[in-house]
Amino acid sequence: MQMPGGKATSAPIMGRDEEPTIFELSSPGRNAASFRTTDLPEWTAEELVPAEHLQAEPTPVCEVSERDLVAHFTRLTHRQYSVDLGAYPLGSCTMKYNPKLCDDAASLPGLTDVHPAAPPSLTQGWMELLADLASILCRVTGMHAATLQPPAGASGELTGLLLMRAWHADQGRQRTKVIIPDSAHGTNPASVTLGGYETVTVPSDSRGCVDVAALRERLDTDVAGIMLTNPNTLGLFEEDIAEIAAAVHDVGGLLYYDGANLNAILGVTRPGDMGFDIVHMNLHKTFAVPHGGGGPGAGPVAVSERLTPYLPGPIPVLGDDGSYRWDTPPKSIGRVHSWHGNALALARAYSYILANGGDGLRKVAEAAVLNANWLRHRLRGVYDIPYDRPNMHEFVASTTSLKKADGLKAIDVAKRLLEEGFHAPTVYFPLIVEEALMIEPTETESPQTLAALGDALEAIARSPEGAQAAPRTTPVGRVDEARAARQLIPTWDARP
Amino acid sequence: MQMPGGKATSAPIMGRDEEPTIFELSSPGRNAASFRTTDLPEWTAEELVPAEHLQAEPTPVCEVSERDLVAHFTRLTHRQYSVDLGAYPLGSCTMKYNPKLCDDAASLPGLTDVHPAAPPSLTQGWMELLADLASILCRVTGMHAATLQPPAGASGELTGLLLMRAWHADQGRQRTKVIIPDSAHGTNPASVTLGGYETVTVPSDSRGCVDVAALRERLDTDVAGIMLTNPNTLGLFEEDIAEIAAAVHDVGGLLYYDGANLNAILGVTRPGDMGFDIVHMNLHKTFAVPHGGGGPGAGPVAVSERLTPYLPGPIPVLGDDGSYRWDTPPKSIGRVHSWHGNALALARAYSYILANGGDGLRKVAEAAVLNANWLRHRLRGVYDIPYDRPNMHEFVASTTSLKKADGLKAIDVAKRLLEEGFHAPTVYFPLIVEEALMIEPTETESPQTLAALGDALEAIARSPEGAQAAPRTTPVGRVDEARAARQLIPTWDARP
Amino acid sequence: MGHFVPHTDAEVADMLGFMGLSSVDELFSAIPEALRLAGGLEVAPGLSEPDVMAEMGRLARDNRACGPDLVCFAGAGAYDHEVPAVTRRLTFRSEFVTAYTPYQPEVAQGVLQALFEYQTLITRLAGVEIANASLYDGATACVEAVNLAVASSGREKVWVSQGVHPTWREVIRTFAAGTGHDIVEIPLVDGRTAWPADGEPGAVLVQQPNFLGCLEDLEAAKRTGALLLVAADPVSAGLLKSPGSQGADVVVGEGQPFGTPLSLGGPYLGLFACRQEHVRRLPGRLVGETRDVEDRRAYVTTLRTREQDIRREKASSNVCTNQTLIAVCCAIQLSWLGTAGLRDMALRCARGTRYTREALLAIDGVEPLTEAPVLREFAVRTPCRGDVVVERMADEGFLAGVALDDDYGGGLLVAVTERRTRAEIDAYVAAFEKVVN
Amino acid sequence: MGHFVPHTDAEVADMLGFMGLSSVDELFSAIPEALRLAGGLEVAPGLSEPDVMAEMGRLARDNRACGPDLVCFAGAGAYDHEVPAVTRRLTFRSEFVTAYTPYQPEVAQGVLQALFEYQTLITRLAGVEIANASLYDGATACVEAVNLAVASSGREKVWVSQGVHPTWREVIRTFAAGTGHDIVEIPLVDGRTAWPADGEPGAVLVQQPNFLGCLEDLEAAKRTGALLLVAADPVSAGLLKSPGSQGADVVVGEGQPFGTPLSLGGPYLGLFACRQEHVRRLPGRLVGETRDVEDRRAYVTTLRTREQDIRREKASSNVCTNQTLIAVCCAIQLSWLGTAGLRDMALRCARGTRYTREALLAIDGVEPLTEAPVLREFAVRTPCRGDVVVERMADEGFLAGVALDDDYGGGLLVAVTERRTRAEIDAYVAAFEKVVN
Ligand SMILES: Cc1ncc(COP(=O)(O)O)c(C=O)c1O
Ligand SMILES: Cc1ncc(COP(=O)(O)O)c(C=O)c1O
Repeated sequence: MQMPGGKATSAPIMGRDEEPTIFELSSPGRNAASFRTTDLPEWTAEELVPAEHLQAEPTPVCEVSERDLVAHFTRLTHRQYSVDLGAYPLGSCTMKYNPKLCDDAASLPGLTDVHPAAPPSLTQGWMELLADLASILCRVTGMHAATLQPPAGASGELTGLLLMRAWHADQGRQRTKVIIPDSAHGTNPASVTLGGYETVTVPSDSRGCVDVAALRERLDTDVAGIMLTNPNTLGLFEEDIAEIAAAVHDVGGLLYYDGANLNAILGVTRPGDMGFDIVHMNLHKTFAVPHGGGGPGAGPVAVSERLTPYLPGPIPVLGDDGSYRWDTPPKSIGRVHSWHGNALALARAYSYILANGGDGLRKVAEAAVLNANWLRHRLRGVYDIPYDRPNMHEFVASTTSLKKADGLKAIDVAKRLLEEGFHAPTVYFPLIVEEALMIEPTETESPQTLAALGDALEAIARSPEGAQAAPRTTPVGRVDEARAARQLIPTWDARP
Repeated sequence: MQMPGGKATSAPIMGRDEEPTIFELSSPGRNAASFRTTDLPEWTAEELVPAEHLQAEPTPVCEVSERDLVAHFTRLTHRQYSVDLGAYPLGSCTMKYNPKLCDDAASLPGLTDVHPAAPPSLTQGWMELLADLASILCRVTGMHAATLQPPAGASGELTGLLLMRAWHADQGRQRTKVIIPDSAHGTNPASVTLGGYETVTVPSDSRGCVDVAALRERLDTDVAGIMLTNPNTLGLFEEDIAEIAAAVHDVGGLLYYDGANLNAILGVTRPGDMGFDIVHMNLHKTFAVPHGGGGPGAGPVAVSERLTPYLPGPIPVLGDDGSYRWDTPPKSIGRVHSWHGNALALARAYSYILANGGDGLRKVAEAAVLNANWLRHRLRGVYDIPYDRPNMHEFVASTTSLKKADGLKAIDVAKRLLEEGFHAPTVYFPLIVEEALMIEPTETESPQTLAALGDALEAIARSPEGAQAAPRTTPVGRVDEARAARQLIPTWDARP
Repeated sequence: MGHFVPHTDAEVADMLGFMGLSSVDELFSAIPEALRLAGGLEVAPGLSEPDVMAEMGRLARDNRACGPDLVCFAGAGAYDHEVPAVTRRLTFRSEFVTAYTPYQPEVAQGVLQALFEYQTLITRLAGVEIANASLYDGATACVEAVNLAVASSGREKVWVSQGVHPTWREVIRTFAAGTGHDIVEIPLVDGRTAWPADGEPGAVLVQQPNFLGCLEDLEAAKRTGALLLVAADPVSAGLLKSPGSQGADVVVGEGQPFGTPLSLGGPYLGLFACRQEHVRRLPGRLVGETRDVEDRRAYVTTLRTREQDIRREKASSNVCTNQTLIAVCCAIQLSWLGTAGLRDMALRCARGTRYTREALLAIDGVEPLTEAPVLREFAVRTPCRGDVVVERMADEGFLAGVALDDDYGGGLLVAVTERRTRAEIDAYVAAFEKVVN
Repeated sequence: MGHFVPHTDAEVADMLGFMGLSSVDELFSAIPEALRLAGGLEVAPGLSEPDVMAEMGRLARDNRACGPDLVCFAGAGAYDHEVPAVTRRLTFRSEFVTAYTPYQPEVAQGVLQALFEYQTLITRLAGVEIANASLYDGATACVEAVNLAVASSGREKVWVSQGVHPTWREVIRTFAAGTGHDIVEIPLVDGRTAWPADGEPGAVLVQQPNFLGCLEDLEAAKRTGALLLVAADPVSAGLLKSPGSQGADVVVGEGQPFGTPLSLGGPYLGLFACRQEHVRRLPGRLVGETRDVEDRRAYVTTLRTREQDIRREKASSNVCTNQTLIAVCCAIQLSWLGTAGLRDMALRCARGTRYTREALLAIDGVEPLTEAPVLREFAVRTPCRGDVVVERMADEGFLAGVALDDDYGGGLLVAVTERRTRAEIDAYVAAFEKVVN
C-alpha cells in the first residue's frame, strides 16, 4: 500500500481530507530520537536483562522523522478548536481565556525541575507557594484549611466524601445516604457511590432551586450530608441556602460545596458563610488553568475547622524556624495523589490569583454574571428560557418550542453554532431541562463578542432549515457516534 | 457600526470569513499592557517634555484586551501555511524543515539578553560562537575569512560588490561592469547597480549553463567581476566553472558566488575550489534558519585571502591571552549593519551545524539532490522538462505544452497544488524558461511525501479543467493583485 | 490592571442599561444580604505581569531544581528523562492547551486523533487490547484497576504487593475506605513479592520493576489464579516482555517518564490498559474511530454509557477531567522515541544503573538491599541513614536518591536515567564515598 | 544521528533504482572530478540534541546577560524593554516562524494581514501615509532613506547630522561608496545639530531624540529646504509630536524596542515610512488590501514592479528577504501596548531617565555632556573614561551604559527603560559613585 506521505490537505487551510495516523507516516528504520553522549560501557540487553524477562522483539512504537512528527501534530492542532481561537460558551466549564503569563510562570525551571521526593530543604519555594495558595483559597471560600492534592473536581468530590465519612465514623455514627439535587453534575452521584454512600435525589422546585420541603422529607439520621453547587447548574443562586444548611446540620449532616461554579461568586459571597463544611474548587475553571483538551486540572478541597484533622497529608506548614515542613493531619484519611497534586496547575492558578488580586477576582465574578445575564436578555423571545430570572455566571435556554415548530433540537443548534464561529454550549445538561442549551460566556469575552454570539444564536433560531446537516464547514461533518460504539475501534491495531 | 467581535469564522476550521483587523477589534479605553512597579516619582508629561515637542493627542495605536489580541493573532496563524504544516517545494528558497532544537538554542537567555554594546569582557561566549561559525563557513565554502554582518542574501551581495570595488580601487583600477547570467536572481542586478556598477548580461546556452563563448566576448578590462550561483537557478551545475574562472581572472576580474544554492553541494565541492573570490551564504536557506514569513535571514560573506583586509568590521578574533576581542580589518569597507548582523539567526545556524556535523551536512546535499532528481524523473512525460539532465537540488519544469494543449499555465498549477495540500513551487523564474515551475523539494521531505507531491502534480496535469478557478479550498480564493496596485490601500487608515 | 476583564465602564453601563439595571450590584440581588461578603476578599491587590513574574521567580529560586547544580539520581516513580524541544513545543501549541474535553468532535479531531494514537501506543507497551485516554496518575490508576477487578471478579479481596510504591498503596487504602474493598498487603522476600499459597483474592496487584527496582516474577503472580493487575514502568517496556504477554488483565502505570518534567510530582499521567473483555468497565474516556456524514475517517469519545455524566451513580468511575494534555505529550514523546529509541533509552538507563550500582557497592559500608536483579533503579543500605545521605549529597551538588523508610530497612533508592553521563556518575560516587563515611 | 534527513538506506536504494542509478555519488556526475572535495568537510561530526544544547549552554554561560545580575542601563539604539508572554508566544507560533515570503496570498493571509496591521501602526507612529513591510535594521533603513531621497530630489548631496547613531553613519558611508552619494556630516552644537545656513543638500537626516538623547528641532532641519529624513525612536512616539506632523518626508527607525530582546544586536527591525508621493520609490515589500474572487477582503504584496525580482537592475532597492517575523512581533507588541500603554511606557522611561540623571549629576565629577533637553537617554562626562566605568560597574552588577568615543568627549550614554525600578536605580547610583572616584 502506498504510504500517504506528508501532504497537508488535512489542514483546514488547504482541505478537508483525513490526517493519516502517526503509524501510517512510519517507515521502517526511520527515527527522530537522539541522546546525550554518556561514555558508559555499552553492555548489551542480554547482559543487562535476565533471559526470562527480556523481550524477544522490540516493542513496536512507530518510526517517523522529526519533520513528519512535527507536521503531523501541527496539522492536528489545525483540526482542533480552542479558547485561543475564539469564544467557548460551554456551560459549567468556565472556558475563560487563560493569561499567557501563567504559562510563563508554570514553566520556570525552578518550578518544573524539582523532584517530588526532594527533601524540604530543597523545595522551600514550592512549599511556600502551596501553603500560600491553600490559605488564599480558604479566604476565597471562607473555609479553614485545604488540601491541594486532588487533581480534578471529581477527585475533590470523592476526597470530600471520604472526609465526610471519616468525620461521621469518628463521631461513632453510621450514615448511609448522601442527598444530591436532580440538577447535579454526573460526577456527584458517581462520587457518592465510590464514597460508599447511597445517592438520594432531591427534586428542584419550579424556580429551579432545591425543593426545600422535599429536602426536609428526605432528611433523617441516615443522611451523611448533601452535595450542592451554588449557583446551581441552572446558573441560579440557591436563595434558601441558609435554611437548607440549618436543616441538614440539624440532622447531623454535612454540606458539600461543588465549586465548579465558584467563578460566579468570587469576592461576592463565600461557601463558608453559607454554611458549607466541605468545598472543592475547579482551578481549571475558576482560576484559569487551561483545560488541556480534557485535563490536567486541579481540584483542591477546603474544609471547616472541625474537618481539618481529617485532611489528606502531607500539607506544607510553616515552622517556628521560619521554614516549611510537610505535616500530616492527626486523623488524615490518607493521600489521594501519588505526590502533591497537579503542582504546575496549582502554580498557574497561583500566578493568576496574584495577577488579579482580591479586587480583580471580584471583577471576574461581576463580568461573568453581567455577560451571562446580558445574553439571557438578548435571547428572550428567541429561545425558551425555562427559568427566566436573574442568573449568575450561566443560564439555561431550551429549544423545546423551536423543536415543536421546526424540529430544531439542541444538538442542531450546537452544530450550527460551530459554523457560526463559536464553540457550542453544553447541551442536554442539566437533565431537568429538555433540549437544554447551557450557556456560560465567561468574563473574558468582550461585549462585542457577546453581541456576535447573540446574533449567531438568533440567526440559527430564525432560519433553522438545514440545521440537521450542520456542521458543514468543519474539518469533518457530523460524526457517527453510534457506529463508534457499535463497531468499536479503540486503537489503530484494532482496525478491521 | 457594530464591531465584529471575536467570532472564529475566519479560522479555516470553522469558516471562510474575513478576519477583522486589530483596529476593528478595538474598543475605546480597553487595554492589555501592564508594567513593573517602579516607585518612581510620577512626573507628568508636561513636566518631562518641552511644550514644543509634546504631542497634543496620544498617538492612536489600538485598544484591545489580551484575550482578543491572542485570539486575533492565533486565528491569523490558522490562515497561514508554513513548513511545519507540510511540504514547501519553493524553488531557490530551500524551505527545509527547521529543527526545533535550534529554536531552543536561540532562546537561551544567555544569548538573547546580551546587549550589543556590552564590552568583550561580558560577551566572550557570543564572540566564540561567531568566530567559530565564521571559521566553519570558511571551511564549508573553501574561503579564507568571513563577515557575519549581512542580514540577508541581498545585503551579502552588495557587501561582496563593495569588497570587489574596494579591491579594484586599491589596485588602482577603475572597473565599471559586472557580468551576470540571464538566469540570475533579481537581487543580483539590483545589487550590481547599488554597488555602482553596470550590469552586463550573459546568455545561457542550450544546456542551461553560461555560454562561455558569449562570456568571453563580454570580458574586458572594464569588467570588475561576474556573479554566479552554482548550481545555477535551473538547478544545473556550471560544468565549465574552472574555465570561466580562469577567463574572468585573466582580465583581472573577480568571481562572486551567490550562495543561495549552497545546499546542493555541502561537503561535495566548494566555491573556493571552483575559483570564486567572494561567497555569500543564505543561512536561512542552507542552514535551516526559519524564514519567518519573509525574514529575518542571515547572509554572511566569505572571501579569499586577498580580499580579507577589506571585510567589514568589527570581527571577533582570538587573542594570545585566550580571550576574544573585536578587530576591524585594516582596509575595511566599513560596517554593513548596526551591530553584528542577525546574531540569533547566526546562533540558530551554528546549532544546526553542530547537530549535523561535517558528515551530516554532506548527507543534506545528497538527499536534497536525490529528491530533486527523483522528482524530475517522476514528472517526465507529465510536464516539459526543458533541461532534462542530471540536476542538483532543484529543477525547472514548464507547462508550455500543457498551456498549448489545455491552457494550463504555471500559475494555475501553483494554485491547484495548494488544493492538493502542497505549497506551490516558484513560478515564472528563472526568466529564461517560459511558464517555469521551479521545484526544490529539499532533503527533509520523505520519499513518501515526494511520491504524494509527484502524484498531485500529475493529477493536475492530467485533468487541468477548472484549474483557473483554483484554489477553492483555501481561506480566500484567487486574490486580485491588479486591483491592489490600481486602488492602493496600504494601511487601515487609507481605506476609502 | 493585572486582570483580564475586557469591559470598559461605558460598556458595562450600556449592558446594564439593556437589562434595565443601574448597577453591577443589582446583578447579585438573588444573594441574600446576610450572605454578601462585606469588605471584599482578604487577598492582596492585583499585580502587573512583570511584578507577578518577579514574585514567581523568587519562589522558583527558593527551590533547588535538578540540573547541573543538582544532578538527579532520584526516581521512585518520578524520573529525570530527556525532554526534546519537539515534545515541549508541540505539546504547548495553544490548540492542545486551551481546548476543553472533546464534546464536539467536528472541531476536536486534533485532540481526539492524538488520543487515539496515544491509546494505540499504550496498548502496544502494555500488551493488552484496550487503553483509556488517561487517568490522573500512577496511584489513582491503581485504584481504578482495583475497582475494575473487584467489579469483574465479584470478590472484595485484593492482594497488593509491598513492592508497589508506598504512596500508591496509601492512596489505594484511602479510597478503599469508601469502596470497602479488602486490601491485603503481601510482603517482599529478598526484593520480590512472596505470594501466599492460598487465600482467594479477586485480584493481585504487582509493580514491575517494583519500588526497589527489582524485577518481579509475573508468572508467579498469575499463578495465584486471580486477575493480574500490573503497575508497569513504561520505560522498561523498551526491554521487558510486556505485562500482557505474561497474563496481565489490567496494566497501569505512571506516564511521567515520557516528556513530562519532574514538576514536584504533577501534572503526571495515569496509564490504564486492560483486556478487551473488561472494556465496559473501563474507567475514564475512550476514543474510537468512526466516520462522518461524508464517510471520512473521524474520531469520537465512545462507550460513553460507562461514564458518570450518563450512568451517574452506576458509572464505572467518577473521573471526568483527566490528564489529556499529558497524554498528548506522551504520544508525541513516544513518537519521537520510536521503536528503536524506546529500546535505546531503556538500554541506556540499564547501563547507567549497572555502572552506578557496581561503583556504589564498591564503597565499603554500602550494601545491596537485595540481590534480586534490577533494571533502572536499585536500593542500597548506607552506613548513615538515607535521608542524611541525601542532605549531605545536596551540598555536593547531587540529588542522591530517595531515602527509604525504615520498613524497607532505611537506605537509599537510586535511579539512573539515560541523561546521566559517566563523568556525572563518577563524581556522584566520589561524593557518595566522602559523605557516607 | 543529529541530522534531519528522513531517508532510510532501503528508500535511497529504491529511489536510485527508479532513476537507473546505483550510487548516490552518481548524482554528482556533473561536477568535474577535479572539483570534488576529497576527504569531506573539516567540520566535527554531528552531535545529539542534548549534546548540542550542552555546548550552546556553555557558550551562553560564557556571556554575562542582562538581568538581576547585570541590571541594564545601556541603550544607544538597543533597549531593555518589557517583553510580555503574549508577544513571545504569539510571535513564535510556528506558522509565523516557518513560512516563506507570502508569494501565494491564498495561503498567506496570516502573515499578510499581520504586516498590513504593522504598516498601519508604523504610519500612525511616523505621521506619514506609507510604511513598508520592514527593512533589516535602523542603519540600513537610513541607507534606503538616503537612496530614496537622492532619487527623488535628483541631488547627490545629503547632510547627515552627527546626532545620528555613529554606527548608522558608518553604514551610510559604507553604502555611499557604491551609490556615490555625497554624504556630508553636520556637527552638533551643545547637543543639537547646527544646520549650515547654505549649501543645497537633496536631503537632511536627523535622529530624534538624537544619539546623545537630546531632542532635536525638526522645524530647523525642515528649514534647510531639503527633504527631511528623520530617524525616530518609536518609543518616544508615545510622547512626542510625530515626525510627519513636523514635515518629515521619510521616517525611519529601529523597531527593536517593541518586543525584541537585546540579542547582541539582531535580528532587529528597520522601520521605514514615507509620504504618499514617494510610494513608487519605496524600498522593500508593501502589503495592500484587495479582494478575492468571491469579493472577500484579502491582502497581497503590491506595487511589486518596484522590486528587484521584476525591475532587476532598475529596482528601487535590492532588498528581498527582510525582517517580517520581527515586524509581526512589533505589531503584536504595539497592539498589546495599545494607545494608553505606549504613552505610559514612554512616560515611565522619561521618569526613570530624569530620576537617574538628577541622581548621577549629584555625584561630584559627573557632569552633563549637554544641557539640551533629553527624554529617555542622556550622556554624562565621568571622572574616569566611560569604558572604565562600564568595566568597574559590571563587577557591581550593572551594565552602566554605553561608553562614548572621544569625538563625543568620552563619558557615558545612559538609558533608563520602564523596567528600571527606583531600588535598582538607587543601587546603580550608589555603585556609580563608588567606582568613579
Ligand atoms: C458542576 C460540576 N461539578 C463537577 C465537575 C467535575 O470536575 P472535573 O471535571 O474537574 O472532575 C464539573 C466539571 O465538568 C462540573 O461542571
Ligand atoms: C538565487 C538567489 N540569490 C539571492 C537571493 C537573495 O537572498 P535574500 O532573499 O536573503 O536577500 C535569493 C533568495 O531569494 C536567491 O534565491
